[in-house]
Amino acid sequence: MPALETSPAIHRTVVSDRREPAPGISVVGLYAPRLAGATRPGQFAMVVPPGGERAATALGIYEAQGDRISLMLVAVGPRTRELATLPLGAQLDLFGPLGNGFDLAALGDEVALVAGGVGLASLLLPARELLARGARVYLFYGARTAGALVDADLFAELGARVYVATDDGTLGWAGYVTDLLRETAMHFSGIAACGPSPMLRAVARVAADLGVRAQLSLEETFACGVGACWGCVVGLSRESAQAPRFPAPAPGETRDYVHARICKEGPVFWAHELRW
Amino acid sequence: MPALETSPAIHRTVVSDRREPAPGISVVGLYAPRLAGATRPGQFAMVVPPGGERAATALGIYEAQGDRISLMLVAVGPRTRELATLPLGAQLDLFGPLGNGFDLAALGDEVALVAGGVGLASLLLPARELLARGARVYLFYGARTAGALVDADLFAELGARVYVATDDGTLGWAGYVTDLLRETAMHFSGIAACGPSPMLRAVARVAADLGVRAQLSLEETFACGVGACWGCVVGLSRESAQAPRFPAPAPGETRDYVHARICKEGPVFWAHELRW
Amino acid sequence: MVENAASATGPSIATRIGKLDLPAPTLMGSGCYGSGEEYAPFVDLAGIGGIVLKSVTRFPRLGNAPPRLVATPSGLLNAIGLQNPGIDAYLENDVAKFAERPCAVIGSVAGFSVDDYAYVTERLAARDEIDAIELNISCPNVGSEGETFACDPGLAEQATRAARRVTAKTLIVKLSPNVTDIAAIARVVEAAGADALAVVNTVRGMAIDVETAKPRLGNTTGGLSGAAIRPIAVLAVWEVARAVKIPIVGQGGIENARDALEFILAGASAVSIGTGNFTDPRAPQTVADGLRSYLAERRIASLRDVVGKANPGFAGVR
Amino acid sequence: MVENAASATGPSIATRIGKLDLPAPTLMGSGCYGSGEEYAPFVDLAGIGGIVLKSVTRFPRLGNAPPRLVATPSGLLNAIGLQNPGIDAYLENDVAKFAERPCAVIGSVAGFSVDDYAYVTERLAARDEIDAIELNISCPNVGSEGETFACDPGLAEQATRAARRVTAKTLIVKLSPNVTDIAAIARVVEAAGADALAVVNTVRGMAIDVETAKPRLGNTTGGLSGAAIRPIAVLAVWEVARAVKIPIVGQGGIENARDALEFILAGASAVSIGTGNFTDPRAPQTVADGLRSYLAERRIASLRDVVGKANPGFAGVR
Ligand SMILES: Cc1cc2nc3c(=O)[nH]c(=O)nc-3n(C[C@H](O)[C@H](O)[C@H](O)COP(=O)(O)OP(=O)(O)OC[C@H]3O[C@@H](n4cnc5c(N)ncnc54)[C@H](O)[C@@H]3O)c2cc1C
Ligand SMILES: Cc1cc2nc3c(=O)[nH]c(=O)nc-3n(C[C@H](O)[C@H](O)[C@H](O)COP(=O)(O)OP(=O)(O)OC[C@H]3O[C@@H](n4cnc5c(N)ncnc54)[C@H](O)[C@@H]3O)c2cc1C
Ligand SMILES: Cc1cc2nc3c(=O)[nH]c(=O)nc-3n(C[C@H](O)[C@H](O)[C@H](O)COP(=O)(O)O)c2cc1C
Ligand SMILES: Cc1cc2nc3c(=O)[nH]c(=O)nc-3n(C[C@H](O)[C@H](O)[C@H](O)COP(=O)(O)O)c2cc1C
Ligand code: FES
Ligand code: FES
Repeated sequence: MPALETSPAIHRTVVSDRREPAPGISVVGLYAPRLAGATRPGQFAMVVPPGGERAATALGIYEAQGDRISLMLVAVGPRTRELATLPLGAQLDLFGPLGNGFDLAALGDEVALVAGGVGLASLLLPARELLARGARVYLFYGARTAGALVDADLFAELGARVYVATDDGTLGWAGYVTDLLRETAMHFSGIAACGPSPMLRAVARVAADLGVRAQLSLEETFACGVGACWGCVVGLSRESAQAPRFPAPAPGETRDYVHARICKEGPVFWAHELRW
Repeated sequence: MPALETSPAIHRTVVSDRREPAPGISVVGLYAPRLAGATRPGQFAMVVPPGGERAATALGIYEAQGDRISLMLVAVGPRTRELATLPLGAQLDLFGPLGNGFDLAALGDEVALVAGGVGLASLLLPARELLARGARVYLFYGARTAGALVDADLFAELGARVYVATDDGTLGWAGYVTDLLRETAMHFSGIAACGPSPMLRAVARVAADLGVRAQLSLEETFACGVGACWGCVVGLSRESAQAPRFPAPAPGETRDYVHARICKEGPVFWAHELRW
Repeated sequence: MVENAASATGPSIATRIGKLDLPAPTLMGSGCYGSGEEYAPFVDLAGIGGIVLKSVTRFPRLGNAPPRLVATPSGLLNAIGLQNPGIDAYLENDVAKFAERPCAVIGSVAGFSVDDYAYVTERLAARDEIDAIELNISCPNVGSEGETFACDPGLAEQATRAARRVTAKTLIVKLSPNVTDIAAIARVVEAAGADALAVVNTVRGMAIDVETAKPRLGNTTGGLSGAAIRPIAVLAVWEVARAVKIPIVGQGGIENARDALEFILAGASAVSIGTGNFTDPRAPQTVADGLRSYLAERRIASLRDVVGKANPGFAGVR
Repeated sequence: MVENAASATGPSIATRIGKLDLPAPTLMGSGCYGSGEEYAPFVDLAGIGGIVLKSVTRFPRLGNAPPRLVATPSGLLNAIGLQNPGIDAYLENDVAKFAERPCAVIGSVAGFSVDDYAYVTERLAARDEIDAIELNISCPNVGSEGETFACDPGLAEQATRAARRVTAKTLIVKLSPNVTDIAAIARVVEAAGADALAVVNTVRGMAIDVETAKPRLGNTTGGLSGAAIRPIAVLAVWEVARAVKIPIVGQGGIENARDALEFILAGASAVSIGTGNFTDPRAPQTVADGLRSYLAERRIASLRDVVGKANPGFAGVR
């Protein structure tokens, strides 16, 4: 993805609104005027833990409008649980926007967005921008169960066509959203996806089979989020434009890939360039 | 203090109300019917940290009426900060009541209660019970500054005479509450005190000088709170009725004191029996 | 020890440590659980595997001067200093009441010389109320004396051999994480006759009060326990499990079944909960229930089937 | 290195590490701060003492397979595996840009043989952009090879001597906490010519995913850092400070001035912030500001006056 020009900063934000569209899933609205203006589709922020003692948490920037952004999060561990219970008016420091977002121009005009669970968080800004420039957007959205399919209506209202899948068959296609993507056998000019790793691997396979190029927004445990620690890597073809410069392989080195930082070179990569 | 008969249990409580009478000081009301009925003046509870990963927090039981108790706490570290931000309706598990409270019968009918900061938390139930049985109660209440002297009015309304002191002289006596206690030169049949360790040591000195016996509710870092770990000890005269049984000093042992557990043998001790 | 009724249905979480059959793999850590009665109001002792008693020494000890505890990030520093009444008074006044416990009761022996270990072990193990002996050769809170045994292969071997000689009951030797190569110590202790290993005791640490510019603990240094050390303890079990064929009691920061499973998958046949009880006294029950669900969800009949499952180098239990 | 303007008023937090005068005692931990540019949007690099660069090796290294990070209670496990372009490419492409940093720039050298340490140190130290060298003889994430040096007095001595021979610049040797007696290693390294000691690198640990029954890290084991290990690191500094007379760079879980002061009062002349930057990139500023307030409130003129103040056995800095 082309490196973005937005320059990151530390922002002191305030919780302006919050909702819990499904048990365990929260959308936390933050008053964050400078960040809202600077964010590009697919970027993320690092949230400073209010109590210290833990690394900051990487979260996709879900909405960004006016003087407000929002984060969509699942409470899975201590950090996300802490964020999910922040009261209105609480102060929250975060730094961003970070990472290179999606290369929307390269996706063409018939775009499939594929979301797994709260992977949806990174796809709202792309949907909006694609629709604004006149592209057709098809959202393929999978979750465990009907109740966890949050905000699908929001995408529909924007003008996206929404196809849903649930693992337990309680709504839409019964099974994996990637199988649904394959079955529809529609033609896409490009695919953009965000979700858990196994889903993204499946998207990569389907895209290859359909002969479409896909951009995947990867998730991994982050420490710094800014490219300083080399903790969040993924194998990437040496040929990729995103590959970090590694002048010469070590003597005896036969691997044809390098380790690229998801937070810095990504989080969005071309599926066909990943070696994972 | 005589061992109490109340039997401790684990209670699942719910935050029913809360107020912040001064910045950093919270009074958290909990719906806890069984605990409210079982608590005796000077007992404490151990609060299970909602997120795990830390030892439970010892907190005095401030109010206990009907089906509700309350805790008064200063947000000084991670655990108390977490408790201070619990929203209404949040579930909170705690176990108690624990420890031996004050021996109110032994305090007589002219009782000075001495509170340092949120040490006040352990003195409301004693004040109420003393006043109910017709004793006169004088509350000596010290804090850093006027704003931190919370709930003094509550004691006054119950019928206690309230004398306040502030370190910075913004209200009442300018200086330590224990100096105020000494200066009033009143006659007391007994003293009961709770607050930071340096204050309690001063109370012990003043009491000795005035020839009055004092019961001190001690604070220390607790781990188990139930007498299992021997982590919270204080030196106590071997002669004390509260001294844990230690049959024979080790060969060569010359110390005339034992280590008593504050959580189990205490938290209230006779000042003159402490060896600290 | 009273036998627990084994659950007729559902997966088994029973385990075996030396000659000791335990209906649940959950021991309560020495020094953290008193002798059980302190926790009886909060948890059904019949549901736990066993209690490791507070360590006892030859002579009475007043223990270290307070403060003895400091809360640290996700951890707890302690420096109790083996406060105990000494073996004479202990046998006279305390041991009889352990007979009532509805679970295994494991005596813990600490010492300052090889002879201490032999002497106290022999006397304590002779009592019927005691089902097994844990040898605490790794207490970091008594100068460097106690610690030395578990950090020196020669001393660790001697202490183990001395205790082995005087009892036929199950002998668990408790190792220290404060070494470069814990597997080497484990091998020596196995060869010296231990029936099982407790892995690990606390990690040495300290905290300083910046207001007073003094150490926070009366004893200056202490032992770190709790969730903070779990990654260190899991690795210790992982390495020991590759080196010996006797069962391991994994410990260090266990609060729930997931934590316990890290140790079990690394190669522990049982676990011990210490500081976890201070977070929530229901921990023993939470862990046991969680282990049963884990097995049930995966249709695994017995906990034994998952011991060491994550550890390709796991040598297996003899 | 551009000199920082020393504050004309208020207490001084300046310190000296070997031949290096630092306006602030805050170094940024190797491997945690890139080369500074990554953090420049969030903090004024002119306010920090110096950056310790990511360790570089003789040959390029792809590093360990992911995952390389696991969040643990109040801690972080990492197993990066020294990913770096190797000294040739590093000198050619990277080093020149370090000249722009408005603070000290300390190169970090890792190796797998004594000869590696000498070779890489010599080449790196020859560059003007590099103000000092830190010898990473304690990386736990490259099999047991790297770790061995800091856990073996003989190897620690040889590596130090080899590097000492090839440079006159300040040589900081980074010690491992994974030993029984860190003071003994410190003494040997001092005698071998180190100008200062970094105390400590990460503590070995691991975590297991109970869903997959596999280690969470691609490399199986890793190094634990962050607040969880602070008590362990403070004790290491305390013990080393009693054993040597060269300055100590204390590190392990420092997030704020209170944390830093624990190390300084124990005997560290400077501190290093690694994982603390991941919690909040403003940590370097928070620490420096907090140290100034601490001194100001107590009317202490210089940070040097409080180094080792809590440690009665502190040997003093030569
Ligand atoms: C670029 C990027 C963008 C992200 N955007 C979002 C986002 O918009 N919304 C969001 O909710 N998360 C997002 N994540 C993931 C989020 O950062 C992590 O879930 C978070 O760090 C978890 O922190 P924790 O302390 O709560 O849990 P941890 O302590 O890190 O994990 C606790 C436990 O939960 C498990 N776990 C972790 N993540 C998940 C998961 N997703 N589902 C199930 N179990 C899990 C872990 O294995 C562990 O056992 C993003 C991650 C990256 C790298
Ligand atoms: C029997 C008993 C009854 C108690 N009753 C109450 C009560 O009713 N209300 C109440 O607020 N507290 C009470 N305490 C004290 C309370 O248990 C501790 O303050 C609490 O454990 C702090 O936990 P933490 O994790 O928030 O802070 P910690 O992490 O334990 O401490 C954080 C930092 O704050 C400092 N610190 C700790 N306590 C204080 C303090 N009181 N003032 C200033 N700095 C401090 C520590 O030195 C440390 O640096 C009681 C203690 C005992 C033993
Ligand atoms: C307060 C306290 C006292 C302890 N006393 C002893 C002891 O007397 N003997 C012993 O072998 N271990 C003792 N330990 C160590 C524990 O039994 C356990 O091995 C260690 O704390 C690690 O496990 P945990 O994190 O579950 O507590 C003590 C630990 C604590 C926290
Ligand atoms: C992600 C990560 C990478 C690290 N890489 C290196 C390294 O390359 N060389 C080194 O000497 N130390 C390395 N360290 C160790 C740190 O420099 C530091 O000594 C250690 O983490 C303890 O300090 P902390 O708790 O402040 O992070 C690394 C630590 C982390 C967390
Ligand atoms: S998280 Fe540090 S480089 Fe990506
Ligand atoms: S806190 Fe455990 S004995 Fe008091």
